[in-house]
Amino acid sequence: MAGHGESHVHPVSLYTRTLWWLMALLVATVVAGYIPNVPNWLGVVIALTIAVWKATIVIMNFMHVRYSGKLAWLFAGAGFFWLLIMLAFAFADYVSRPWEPFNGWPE
Amino acid sequence: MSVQELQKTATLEHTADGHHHSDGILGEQFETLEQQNTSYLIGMWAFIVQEVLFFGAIFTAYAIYRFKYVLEFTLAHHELSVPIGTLNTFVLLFSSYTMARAVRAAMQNRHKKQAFYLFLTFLFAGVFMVNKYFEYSAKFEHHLFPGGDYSAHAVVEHAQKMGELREVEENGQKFYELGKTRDGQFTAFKRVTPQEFEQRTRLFFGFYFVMTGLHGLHVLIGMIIIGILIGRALIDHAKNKPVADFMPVEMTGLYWHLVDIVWIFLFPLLYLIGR
Amino acid sequence: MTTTTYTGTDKPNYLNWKTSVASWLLTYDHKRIAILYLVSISIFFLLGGLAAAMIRMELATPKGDLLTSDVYNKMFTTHGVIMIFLFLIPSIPAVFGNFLLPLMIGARDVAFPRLNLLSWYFFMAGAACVLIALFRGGIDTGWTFYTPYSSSFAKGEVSLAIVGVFLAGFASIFTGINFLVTIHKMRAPGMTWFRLPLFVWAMYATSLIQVLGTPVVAITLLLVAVERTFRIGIFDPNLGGDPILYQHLFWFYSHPAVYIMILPAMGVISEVISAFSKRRVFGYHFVAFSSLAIAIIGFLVWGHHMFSTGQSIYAGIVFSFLTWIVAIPSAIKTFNWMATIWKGRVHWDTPMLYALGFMGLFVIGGLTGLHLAAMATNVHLTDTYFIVAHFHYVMVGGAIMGYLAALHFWWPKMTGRMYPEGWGKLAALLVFVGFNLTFFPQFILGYMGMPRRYHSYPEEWATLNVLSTAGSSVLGLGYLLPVIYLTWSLKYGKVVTERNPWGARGLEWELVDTPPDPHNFERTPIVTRPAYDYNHPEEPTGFVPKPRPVVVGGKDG
Amino acid sequence: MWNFPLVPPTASKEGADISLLYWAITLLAVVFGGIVLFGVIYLAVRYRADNNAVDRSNATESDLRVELAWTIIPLILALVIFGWATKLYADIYAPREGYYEVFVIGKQWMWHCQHPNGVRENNILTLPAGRLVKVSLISQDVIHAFSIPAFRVKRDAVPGRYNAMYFTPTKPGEYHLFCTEYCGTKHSEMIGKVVVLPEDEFQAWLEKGGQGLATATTSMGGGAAGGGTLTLAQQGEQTFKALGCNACHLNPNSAVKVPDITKTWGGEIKLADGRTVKGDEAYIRESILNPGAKIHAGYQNLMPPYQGQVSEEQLVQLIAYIKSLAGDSGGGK
Ligand code: HEA
Ligand code: HEA
Ligand code: HEC
Ligand code: CUA
Ligand SMILES: [Cu+2]
Repeated sequence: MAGHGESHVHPVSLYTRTLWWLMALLVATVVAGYIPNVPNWLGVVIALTIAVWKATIVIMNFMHVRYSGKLAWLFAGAGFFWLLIMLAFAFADYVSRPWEPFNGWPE
Repeated sequence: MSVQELQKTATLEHTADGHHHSDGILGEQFETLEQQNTSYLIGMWAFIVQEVLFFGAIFTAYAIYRFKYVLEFTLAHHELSVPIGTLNTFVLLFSSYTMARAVRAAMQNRHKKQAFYLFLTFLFAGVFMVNKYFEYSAKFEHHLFPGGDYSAHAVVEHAQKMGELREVEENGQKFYELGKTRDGQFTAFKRVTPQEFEQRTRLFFGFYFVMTGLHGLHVLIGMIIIGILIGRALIDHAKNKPVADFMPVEMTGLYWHLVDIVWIFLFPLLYLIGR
Repeated sequence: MTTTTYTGTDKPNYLNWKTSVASWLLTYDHKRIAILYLVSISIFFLLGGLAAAMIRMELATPKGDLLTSDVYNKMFTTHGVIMIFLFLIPSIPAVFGNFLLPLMIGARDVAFPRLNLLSWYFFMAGAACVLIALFRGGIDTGWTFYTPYSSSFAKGEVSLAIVGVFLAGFASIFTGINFLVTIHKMRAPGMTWFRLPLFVWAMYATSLIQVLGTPVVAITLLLVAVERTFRIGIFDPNLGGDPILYQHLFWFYSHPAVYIMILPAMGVISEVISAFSKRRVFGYHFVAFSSLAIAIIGFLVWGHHMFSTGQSIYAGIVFSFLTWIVAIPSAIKTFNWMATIWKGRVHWDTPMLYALGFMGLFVIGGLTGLHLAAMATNVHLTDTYFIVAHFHYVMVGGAIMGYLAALHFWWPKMTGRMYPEGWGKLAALLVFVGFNLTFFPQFILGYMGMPRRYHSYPEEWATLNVLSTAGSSVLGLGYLLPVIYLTWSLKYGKVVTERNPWGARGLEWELVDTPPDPHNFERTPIVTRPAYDYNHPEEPTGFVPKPRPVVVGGKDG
Repeated sequence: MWNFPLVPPTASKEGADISLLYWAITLLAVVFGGIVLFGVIYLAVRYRADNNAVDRSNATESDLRVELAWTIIPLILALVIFGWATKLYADIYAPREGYYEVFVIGKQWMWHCQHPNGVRENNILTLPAGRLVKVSLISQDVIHAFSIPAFRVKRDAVPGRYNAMYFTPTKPGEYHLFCTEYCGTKHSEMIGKVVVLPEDEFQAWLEKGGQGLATATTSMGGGAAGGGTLTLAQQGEQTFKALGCNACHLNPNSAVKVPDITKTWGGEIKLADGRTVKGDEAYIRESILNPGAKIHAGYQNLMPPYQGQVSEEQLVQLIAYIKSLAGDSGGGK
């Protein structure tokens, strides 16, 4: 953030490259969704991995976090980190509750 | 730092940005444009943090139910159209790109180019909303909106056709078996009453409408802001303004990318998994 | 004092330089917005207090004779919702945070003045929704809105009240965002992080919670409203949902929210104790970091509200453990405040009385929190009057004592008038005595098992309840007094023209007029000293004002 | 005037343990509260501004050693009590064996209690002294909480699933019973009493079918007991037949291959997906309401779900019956 300021203009190629990546990942995620006989949990893992990947490059390149100061990193990270905390602690209850009727994953 | 040094840097900052003041860009509470711009950026990021947790809470709830009712949700997933979803993702990703280009043009003070890219972004957002409109209407038509006349009928019918649901009757009681047909052989994973099935798919569509609805609202708000920015860019162009404040565009850009990111997660979680 | 004290009623200040109603309602000035908030939350406090008076009156006798049970249920819901969402959460942050933050760090305003005004409008819109919901029959869900009662059973305008809380929540988020950025980016040259007054540190920690926590409760409550309308079933087991999930999401915010209430008060106490002991706060760094520690660890303990719900025992153990850990930073603060008084020059003025009261009462509240943090005792005490006593000790005995300390301490700065000291001391005494009389018996009642949210109770508990009710009228009087004499002082109080009537340290006392100039500082100060530099009385000010940059355009558009 | 209680009666084994912990924490609070309260007053008086007779030299403004001291001492105390409290909690609330089990169903606004031998009581719960009791709780509508202050225990009754609590009443007598989770209009009237009888009187009471004593409606809103001659398990057997479960289960001629439900309770059940679960109340309840949720390995998912067709009361009976098949007449296994 500090130093060379926000008015730093990035080359168009950065954006085009990012766009192509996003498109490629979009295709990948749709295709992955149609692969037959993928166990349900694996499908979720694949889909989420690709989604995280896409989100990361949007944040890094379109939102310029890669080129920004520490503070932007901190804020960008904080939101997702806190979300993880919420997910982790809430799930901690659900998965360790022996009496909770959970159907689990088929196959 | 000594007092003298501090005073020196302070006056330096002051003169360095002197010319900006005449443009009226610098807010009264700020000392320098650099300070103002980074403030706005950090402020926008703080807002984004807020948004992440706002959506995050529903994502958490959704994750827990999707885990709990995986089969029912899977069948309900099938009612969402992947082509429309893919198209919308495509449109939104592309709009993120045009938005980034608009921000770039704004930084270069190329007002016309900026207006052009903003207009493209607006257009894509419009396409997204029109798609959403058709998608929503279809759901309403099939009584898949969890209001008064909700019915899982469409889900059941579809799933039966796909060979993933079987209606069985025993002791005069109807129920559904959820499973898969492979090589003409139906294997049941789970058996539910129609009433349960209705509830759980309804839960799915509840999530679907709440999540996409809130997201759609964000798109709509974004469109309004982008519309205003287009107007401002055109005025700047007409006035031949050499330097304009690019922060509004930059911040709208950040917001728009966030809306995109939310969709990046919604799309697989609602449309894709469970195919 | 070095520079001239050309303050006075003749010189324009932020209060009198414009006087039209529009100049108040459309102001971007952080100081005026603080006053707007002050007036609004004072009204809500009285409303909430009125509901409390009804509660206590009903509980004066064991039988439910004064109010019907429905009306009683609406009363404590009204009381809780108003006190929490419309009074205590905005109280110190929105009033004193707004007023003081820019002054303390040497800025001309907060980073986003327009967002600041918008925040007040959101707050008022939210308050309007809540009040309309109350006038149209009221709601009886408790301030916690537990499902499935709130989502599927409760009648009345629950959804409207939820929308109100939602809007007030966003007001709080906007304040948080504004303060975060203000503290990061608006500090005057030389105002390093470790020269910040501890109130600013406390506000920073508070803002973190506001931004990270509030959106979660906003959306969760919205889901309850959606569920009421469309019967989606997210929280209703009859529709396939899980009511415990609601509690997770609710407390993810609402536990940290109790630190939104106490951290600012702790910040105030650091200021007041230091100013009235004429001594730098002992262990500055520890006090500063303990605020952050409370804010962060405070997010990991929410499950301690759910020990008896059938939450997994393993999750319960983790939550209980972290609850014990989060008590430690509060201990650090308490002992450092004591060490600040040690070898100080203590002045027994009203703000200091409230600060001392805070220490006594907060510690009792906090220590009884430990009974609740221990799982085995929690289960016996949960949902009894022990909880009611615990949280009134921390919220009323802690947070409101801090609020009153702040109100008296900065009153001359805000208004240019001094409150009457004798009345101030009397009110502080009444509040302290009335408070203990009201809420101490509730610990005993709670241990005996008297359930909360009960509008009738067994005979044998009558005496203690009468005591509590009697105490609450003393307490009510204690609160009524400041309302009267502070209002009175606006017209008749001693005029204060000197910048620093308390001889305190801090930019707001040493460099800002009383009442402040619309633009706060004559020139942007340069800070060369740590906060609370009481050790060098021969050097009156540690700040060198630097020339103010030329500014085009005025304030308030 | 001064004749009012300040502490609740302590009438259970667990209650005594919890009281001890309670007073230990209170002692901690009194010590630390005392230090702070008197410390503050002492310091503020001693160092008042106009007192020049005190030594104010060497007034340090920070000291790492004292900071560490007042961080670490409370921390150690905190950890000790955390350990104690957690151990105690786990001992009380983790599943225990060898109990006398009662089922309690909460609904707006009454408590419905069922004994293993079929005796039912409303808003009164009669228990034997000296025996470990397990209360299995569920709600029909909103969340309630079953609280007996004299025993220092409580638990939420949550709709849709069972919660359990354990305690050992020690002293015969009558004690308050409250609903402590806010549940609507008559939350404060959802009260009753727990009657603890000496073991022999309790047996006599049970054999009489719970009559006599429990009919005494109290000012606290007691209700009539009844239920007659059938035990809970026997009622379950009738329900079992009435619902047609015996078409498949316990029927040697069944067309459907079914698991041996006499081995379900307390057993380790291998599921079709490879997991193993314990045959507890939750499993049985789920197996009846939604059998497809967990399929016993080696069997087909052919059992119809009974969701919406059996009431909570019938479920309680069925569970008692299936337990009795495994040789458990309500005391754990
Ligand atoms: C300002 C608000 C505030 C504050 C600051 C606190 C502070 C604390 N609270 Fe409280 N709490 C509430 C407001 C607050 N609480 C409210 C509103 C509820 C009820 C909500 C409802 O259900 O309606 C509640 C309920 C509540 C519960 C749930 C009870 C239940 O419903 O079952 C618990 C359980 O752990 C708890 C614990 C604590 C603890 C451990 C602290 C700690 O942070 C306290 C730390 C302070 C100290 C410990 C004192 C100073 C230290 C010393 C003097 C040194 C000695 C210390 C040690 C040896 C460790 N609180
Ligand atoms: C900031 C928070 C706050 C504050 C300041 C207070 C202040 C008070 N509260 Fe609080 N209270 C809560 C937050 C707060 N409360 C919450 C969150 C709950 C839980 C709600 C729920 O269960 O959902 C609760 C519940 C609660 C209960 C339990 C109700 C129940 O469970 O059935 C009781 C009972 O005594 C009570 C009493 C009081 C009293 C006597 C005051 C006093 O301090 C108030 C004193 C103020 C005044 C009296 C007003 C000013 C004076 C006048 C207008 C003059 C006229 C009045 C007289 C002369 C009497 N409150
Ligand atoms: C149509 C036949 C049929 C009927 C009627 C039926 N069941 Fe079942 N039951 C089964 C089959 C098959 C299984 C094993 C598959 C499974 O685990 O779901 C089973 C499993 C169970 C189990 C789990 C046993 C274990 O060890 O896994 C319980 C408990 C049970 N049934 C109770 C009942 C009760 C109570 C009723 C009546 C209310 C009932 N059943 C009616 C066929 C039936
Ligand atoms: Cu049932 Cu409260
Ligand atoms: Cu808490």
